[in-house]
Amino acid sequence: METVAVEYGLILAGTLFALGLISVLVRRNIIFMLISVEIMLNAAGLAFIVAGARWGQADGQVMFIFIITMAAAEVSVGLALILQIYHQLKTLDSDAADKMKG
Amino acid sequence: MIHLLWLIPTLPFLGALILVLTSSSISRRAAAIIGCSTIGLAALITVLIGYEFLATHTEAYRHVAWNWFAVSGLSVGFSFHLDALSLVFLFVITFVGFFIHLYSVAFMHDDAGFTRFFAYLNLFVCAMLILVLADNLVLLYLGWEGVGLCSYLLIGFWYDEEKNGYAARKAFIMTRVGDTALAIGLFMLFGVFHTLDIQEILTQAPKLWSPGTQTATIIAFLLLGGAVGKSAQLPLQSWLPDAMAGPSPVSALIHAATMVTAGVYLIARMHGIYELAPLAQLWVGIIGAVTLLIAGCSALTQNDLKRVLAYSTISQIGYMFLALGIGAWSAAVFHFMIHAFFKALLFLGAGTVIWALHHEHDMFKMGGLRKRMPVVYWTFLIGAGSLAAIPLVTAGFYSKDQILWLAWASAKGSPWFFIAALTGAFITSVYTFRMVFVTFFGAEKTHTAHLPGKLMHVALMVLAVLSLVGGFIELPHTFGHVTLLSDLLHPILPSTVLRAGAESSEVLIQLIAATVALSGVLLAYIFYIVKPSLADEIGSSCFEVHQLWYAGWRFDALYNLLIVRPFVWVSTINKRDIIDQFYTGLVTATEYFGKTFSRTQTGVLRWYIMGITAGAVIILTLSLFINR
Amino acid sequence: MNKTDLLSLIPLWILSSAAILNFFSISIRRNHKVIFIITLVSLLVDFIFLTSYSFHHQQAIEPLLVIDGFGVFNIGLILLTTLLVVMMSYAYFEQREERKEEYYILIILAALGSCILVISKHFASLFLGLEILSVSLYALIAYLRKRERSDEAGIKYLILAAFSSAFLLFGMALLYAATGTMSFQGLADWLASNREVSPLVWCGFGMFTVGVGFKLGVVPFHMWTPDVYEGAPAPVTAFIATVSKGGMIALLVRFFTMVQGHQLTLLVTVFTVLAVASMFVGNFLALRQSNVKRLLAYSSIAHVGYLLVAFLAGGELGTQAISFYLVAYFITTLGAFGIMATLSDKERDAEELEDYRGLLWRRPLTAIIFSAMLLSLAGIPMTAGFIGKFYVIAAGVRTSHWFLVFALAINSVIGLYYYIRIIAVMFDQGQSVRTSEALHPLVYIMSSFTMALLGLMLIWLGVHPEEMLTLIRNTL
Amino acid sequence: MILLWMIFILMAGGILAGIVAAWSTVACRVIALVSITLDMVLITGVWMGQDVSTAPGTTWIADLNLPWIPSFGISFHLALDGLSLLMLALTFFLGIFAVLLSWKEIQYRTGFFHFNLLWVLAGIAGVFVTMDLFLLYFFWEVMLIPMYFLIGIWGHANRQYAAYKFFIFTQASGLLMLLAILGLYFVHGNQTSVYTFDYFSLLETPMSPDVARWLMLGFLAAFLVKLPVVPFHTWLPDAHSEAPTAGSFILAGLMLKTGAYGLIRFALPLFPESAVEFGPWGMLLGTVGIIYGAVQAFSQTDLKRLVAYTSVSHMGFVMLGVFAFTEMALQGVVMQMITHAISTGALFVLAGALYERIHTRDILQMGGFWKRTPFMATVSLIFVMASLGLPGLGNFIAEFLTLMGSWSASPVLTAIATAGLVAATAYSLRIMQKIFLGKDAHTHVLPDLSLREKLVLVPMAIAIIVLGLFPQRIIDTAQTTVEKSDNNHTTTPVPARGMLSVKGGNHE
Repeated sequence: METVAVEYGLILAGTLFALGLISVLVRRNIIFMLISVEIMLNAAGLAFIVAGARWGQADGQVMFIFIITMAAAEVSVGLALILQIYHQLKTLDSDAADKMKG
Repeated sequence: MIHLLWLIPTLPFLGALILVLTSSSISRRAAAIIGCSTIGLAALITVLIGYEFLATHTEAYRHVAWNWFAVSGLSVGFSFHLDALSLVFLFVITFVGFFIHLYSVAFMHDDAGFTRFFAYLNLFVCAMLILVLADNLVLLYLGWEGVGLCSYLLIGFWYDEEKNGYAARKAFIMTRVGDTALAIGLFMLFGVFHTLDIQEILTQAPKLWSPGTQTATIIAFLLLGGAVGKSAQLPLQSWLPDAMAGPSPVSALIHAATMVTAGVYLIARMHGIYELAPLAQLWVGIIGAVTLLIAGCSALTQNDLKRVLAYSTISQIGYMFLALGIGAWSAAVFHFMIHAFFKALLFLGAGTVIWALHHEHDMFKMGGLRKRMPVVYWTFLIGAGSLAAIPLVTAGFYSKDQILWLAWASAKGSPWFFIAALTGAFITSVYTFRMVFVTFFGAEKTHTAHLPGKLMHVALMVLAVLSLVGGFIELPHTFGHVTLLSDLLHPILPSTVLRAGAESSEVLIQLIAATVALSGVLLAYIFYIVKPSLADEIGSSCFEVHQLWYAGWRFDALYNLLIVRPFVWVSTINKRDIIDQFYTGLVTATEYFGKTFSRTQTGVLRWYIMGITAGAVIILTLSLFINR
Repeated sequence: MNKTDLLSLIPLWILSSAAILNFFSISIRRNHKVIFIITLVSLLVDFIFLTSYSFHHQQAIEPLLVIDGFGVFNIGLILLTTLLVVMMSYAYFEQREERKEEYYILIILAALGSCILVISKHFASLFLGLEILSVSLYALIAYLRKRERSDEAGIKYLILAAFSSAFLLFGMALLYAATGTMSFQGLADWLASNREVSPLVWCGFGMFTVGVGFKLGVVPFHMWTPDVYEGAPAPVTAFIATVSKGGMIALLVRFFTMVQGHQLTLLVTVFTVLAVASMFVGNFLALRQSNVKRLLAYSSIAHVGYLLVAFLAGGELGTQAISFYLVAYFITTLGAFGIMATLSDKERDAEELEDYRGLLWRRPLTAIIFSAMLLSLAGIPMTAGFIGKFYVIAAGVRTSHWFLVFALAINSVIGLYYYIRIIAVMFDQGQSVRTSEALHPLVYIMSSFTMALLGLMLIWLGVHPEEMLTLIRNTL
Repeated sequence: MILLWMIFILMAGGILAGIVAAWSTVACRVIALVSITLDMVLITGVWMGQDVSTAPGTTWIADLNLPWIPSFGISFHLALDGLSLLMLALTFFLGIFAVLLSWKEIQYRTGFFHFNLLWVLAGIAGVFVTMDLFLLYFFWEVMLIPMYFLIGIWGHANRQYAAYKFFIFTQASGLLMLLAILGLYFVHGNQTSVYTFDYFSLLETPMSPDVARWLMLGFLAAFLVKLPVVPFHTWLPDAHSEAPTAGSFILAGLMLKTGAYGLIRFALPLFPESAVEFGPWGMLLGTVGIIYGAVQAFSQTDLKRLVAYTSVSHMGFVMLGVFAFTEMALQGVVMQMITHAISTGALFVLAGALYERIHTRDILQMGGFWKRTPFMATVSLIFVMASLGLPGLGNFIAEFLTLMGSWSASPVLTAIATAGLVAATAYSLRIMQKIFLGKDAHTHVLPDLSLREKLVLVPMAIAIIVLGLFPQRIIDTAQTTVEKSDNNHTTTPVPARGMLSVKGGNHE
């Protein structure tokens, strides 16, 4: 079947990555930051898929599965922590969590 | 007997040692006995050795106590060298020293630091003896500095007075300036001869150098520098008048009779070098001539009895330098000896007077003492006469006359020298008798507290006798023609070369000298007995000059301006060490960085992300430009 | 994957099974002691088993892992370190009412992750190890969840770590896309064969570096370090400072040596910049810091900088230097944080400088060991730290990286200032009043035993490093 | 073996003293005293036993070489020759007094104090005998830490600052030396493929002038800072003035000497050519130091600070002499190391004694003490005179030899340096004047020296006088070493470098 040229794939992934990155930077709500990070991770995953497709190897997909798993684990821990934070700060504004500085 | 030479410096040293160690426990009486007896013994031994020396016509005797140190070619022994020159000095030092010790017993009798005083005095004598006995220049330097130390200690003996301390420091530092020159001289000598043994150097110098060699001249000048410092000659003379802050015996022994003539000794010792450095020798003469004049002028204007004597000392040493300058070696030594006698006498006399009028120094507050203390008066008169060179009777006449005559007649002499010396002689007799008249004649102005006792009288009288008869060991050949001293010294010090056809004029010169001296006395008589007002008129008429002379030609002011003030200024301005500021600057810079960076640690999560992103961007841009 | 492969992986098996064992025992009955014992024993057994490996045994589990001397050495190091951390943890957590038991599972897993990291020779295994490590660290950092700072540290670390691993992954992906291989060796071959390299690869390397740099905590990816160090419980901090960073460095070394990173101008330049920046920034930040934990965090940044000097020097000497430095640094850091742990109480860790005022006169032994640790960090003779620094400088001088070496020298002078500042405080007269409440004496005995042990090791390595040197030689 | 023992005794003694102090401070002091005295006995035994001067071939009296870290070519190599012997003797001689000095002054943390004291001495002794460059650096640092504590814990008001300053200065310079050592190590290694830190094998390492120059500068950094040479001297006044008496005593007496020793033993022999090349500048630095130190000393009002600056001035002579490359100058330097240690050390003791009595170091608040403390005054007089270089006292021999030796190398600088003696007179007399002379307008209770203080000062006074009158024994002992390190250089003085070295004593 017809495959897309690698470059396009990578460019797409890159764009996705950039989007994620930017939104991490601009968002203040911790949950959204978490989500944006996930987007970046998935962008990486996509890149792997594309690469794998280019060389016709399964490794790309394998990596992608790894990434998903890891992301899941991360999010679970993350959400738990976020609960704690909310519990203490009564807000999800990441800037509020700046007790430690200097 | 002669092998006991080492005892001569050792005895006083032991005396000093004992006195220092037992200073707290020992009684005055014991201290006095120790102090005097050691010197007395030294004097005794000197006599015996001297007798043997003359009897056996010994050239020289060398005694090595131990080898001091020996490093790569320079081997210095703690060794003594006795020859006629050092013998003469030995005599003067031990004898004058002894009598001054005797005198001090009475003079210092109720002073708190009695023991300390004798300790210092003994130490001084020891150092002085080492100085004149040293057979190498390093040992000589040891004695040289040693006497400096003692003079410092003794000038500042009454240390509660701030100004005494100042005078002491001034003396030490100014002489040290000279010493530095001397030290450098030693370095150069070693560089040339690879030894510092005096005899060695004197024997080798003529082989190595033709007269007028540059190195020789430089070295001669450096040695001269040392001599100038110790002997208070131009330009380092200004410490001596202040040195009078010390007790009178000290002024007598150190700052008149012995230490200050160390410079004369040094030059006489190293005459071989000066023979090879005519320029330097000429300058010795010039310095002497100028010094004797300016010091004389200052002496004319002083009111403080001891300061008059101090300036006169400077000027008399000026005569000795003049003599050395014109190659009249033995004449210089002769005058040194006589000067030691009468100047010690004068100082002791002055001391007695001051002591009697409870430490009144100003002679215009004295007067009329002739009756109160006849012995002092007569002895003082003798001393004064000798200083003023009253013809025929006094020893001073013969010694000074010899210099005058040679200043005219010797090959290296010149009319200028002669004129200077003659003027000097005139001034001398004026200020001398000014002093005598003001102090002893006229009405009594201050009540005398206590009169001198036996001890003092003995010392005074002995010295008086010496300064009368001392002259007869050397008489001009116009009458008597005795040449004991010059014969004695001849093997060491070459006799003076006379200008051709000068002999004839000797009598004439002597007559001139005599008349000048007497006219000086006469002038003083007119001014201070007949019409005292006259002196003040002249004094006030040329006030500036008077002030200038009174302030010793303002040398102190000059040095303050040129050296002392800048030095102190620099060191105080930089007390907190400018270099340190640099390092503190570094520290502040570092701390500043610390502050700035710690401001970046905001604790805000997004800021951290920002940081990472920035880093990433930088790296990525790098990665686009660098390939492989 | 054949039998021998399985056998040679036994150390990892033991670790994972230990984790599972703990898991079950907790579900049966919560008992701190038991869990503690299990963990201790398993780690010990593991280490003993590891000693049976000869350093020359070279066993590749294609395509992911390789077990060689270097790997074995580092695994051993990790195991021992974990062991010591666990030992000091008991007393620390005994004081605190939180549910302590899971802690040990997490720490074992973290160790496991680090172990995988050091023996991986493939992006996949690298990724696996890294994430096992990180994910358990998130939990560990925020373990004392009653403490606000713990959570804050936890969330910060989580977000940033995920963020950076995104970079890492993307970088890998790019490299993979460009070269078609994910094993280091493959990468090396590809680089060797292709003279002309597309920017894609460079971008890949760049992003890869970002990920790695974050874990190492080098400037400018360092900002998490102080906060996490401060927020995390003292033993965990010790663990991060040692195992997690150490594992990453070991990996980096392997990666670099395999792909001959020293030929790649880009990497060399980047790492040079990172090294110098880390040294200076780290030390400057530490200068005026009054919180000892943060101070040590900053100093750790600087120390990574020093390590990078040896790393850039490369060659055998460089690698040896790194290994030795790691050993020394591990000991020192463990000691420092261990002491901090023993001094801490329920409310907060003993992290303020004031807590240490006059310590020498209150608890001489502790104070002396702590000073020894600090002097070692400062690189003063008679401590392991000195030999380490000496080794690093030697490596630098050998390959005449004068610039880096001088930077190092200057920085260790700056560093000196804040290390001796702590010591000065400890030797000061002023008495501070903090005392932790009484515990079971055994606890004290054990913790002080641990400390004494570390102290002795420190001095021993400092005075007689010969054995350790030969050991390291053999691993390469 | 005996060398190892000497160091070991000190270290062990230190630890023991530290422990014992928990029960009895007196015992601790006694232990410290005994262990140092023991060393003193040992070294004197060696000295008397072996007549160094008569064994020209065999420079090395004792030699101990144990492998330490073979994989780096590091060995525990100690050796003793004339110079080291003198230095060791000095170390222990002063060490004994250091303990005596602290007897009353140190009442606080006595054990730890003596631990540090003995370890400083151990470090210093180590530096004086080590023949392995790694070991050198090792001991170099070992002597710093305890010193840091001595200043930082038992010092005066501003002790922390002083301690930091001292520590960081010495550390920074030490690191430079470490770099140089490593550089030399690899240069030698690459040349001969023998990687070793051994002093004797590193001698005559072939290397390009450029390399040699840089490496030597590395070594110089450490030694010049330690000496100290202007402009690296600014740590000294602070350290001296803030340290406790024993601290300043050790610092001035011994620690500065390690710098001088390092120059003679390492910097010169390892890099002969570049050393000669550096010679004129070295002499210049020395001269500057002499003058600068003297001028600075004159204006100080803090007695200890004043004495500290005099040390700067005196160490200038060391610098001058070392880089004159003449046997005589070098002998002078060795002499200077010893005599300065004694005279300046004694002055610090006096400063300490005064501080104990009147609780100030400000000389403006003193004056006229002679009446009440004649003994102290007399002793001080001796040492003050020593420090202005009065003949008959040890320092004169030192300075005289140094200057006379330097003359041939550079008359101009030597002349300037000699003029420094005048400045020395100025500040020395100022000390006397401000403290003991002048009006006594004070009401302190001011007892004269106690027996213990006499026990310290009288031997030192005797020593300085004996050194002044019978220095030959010292000179002979140092002879072989001096000759050796002199032969390393062209015995002809430094090649002319501008006005810095006009050939002297040129006679046609």
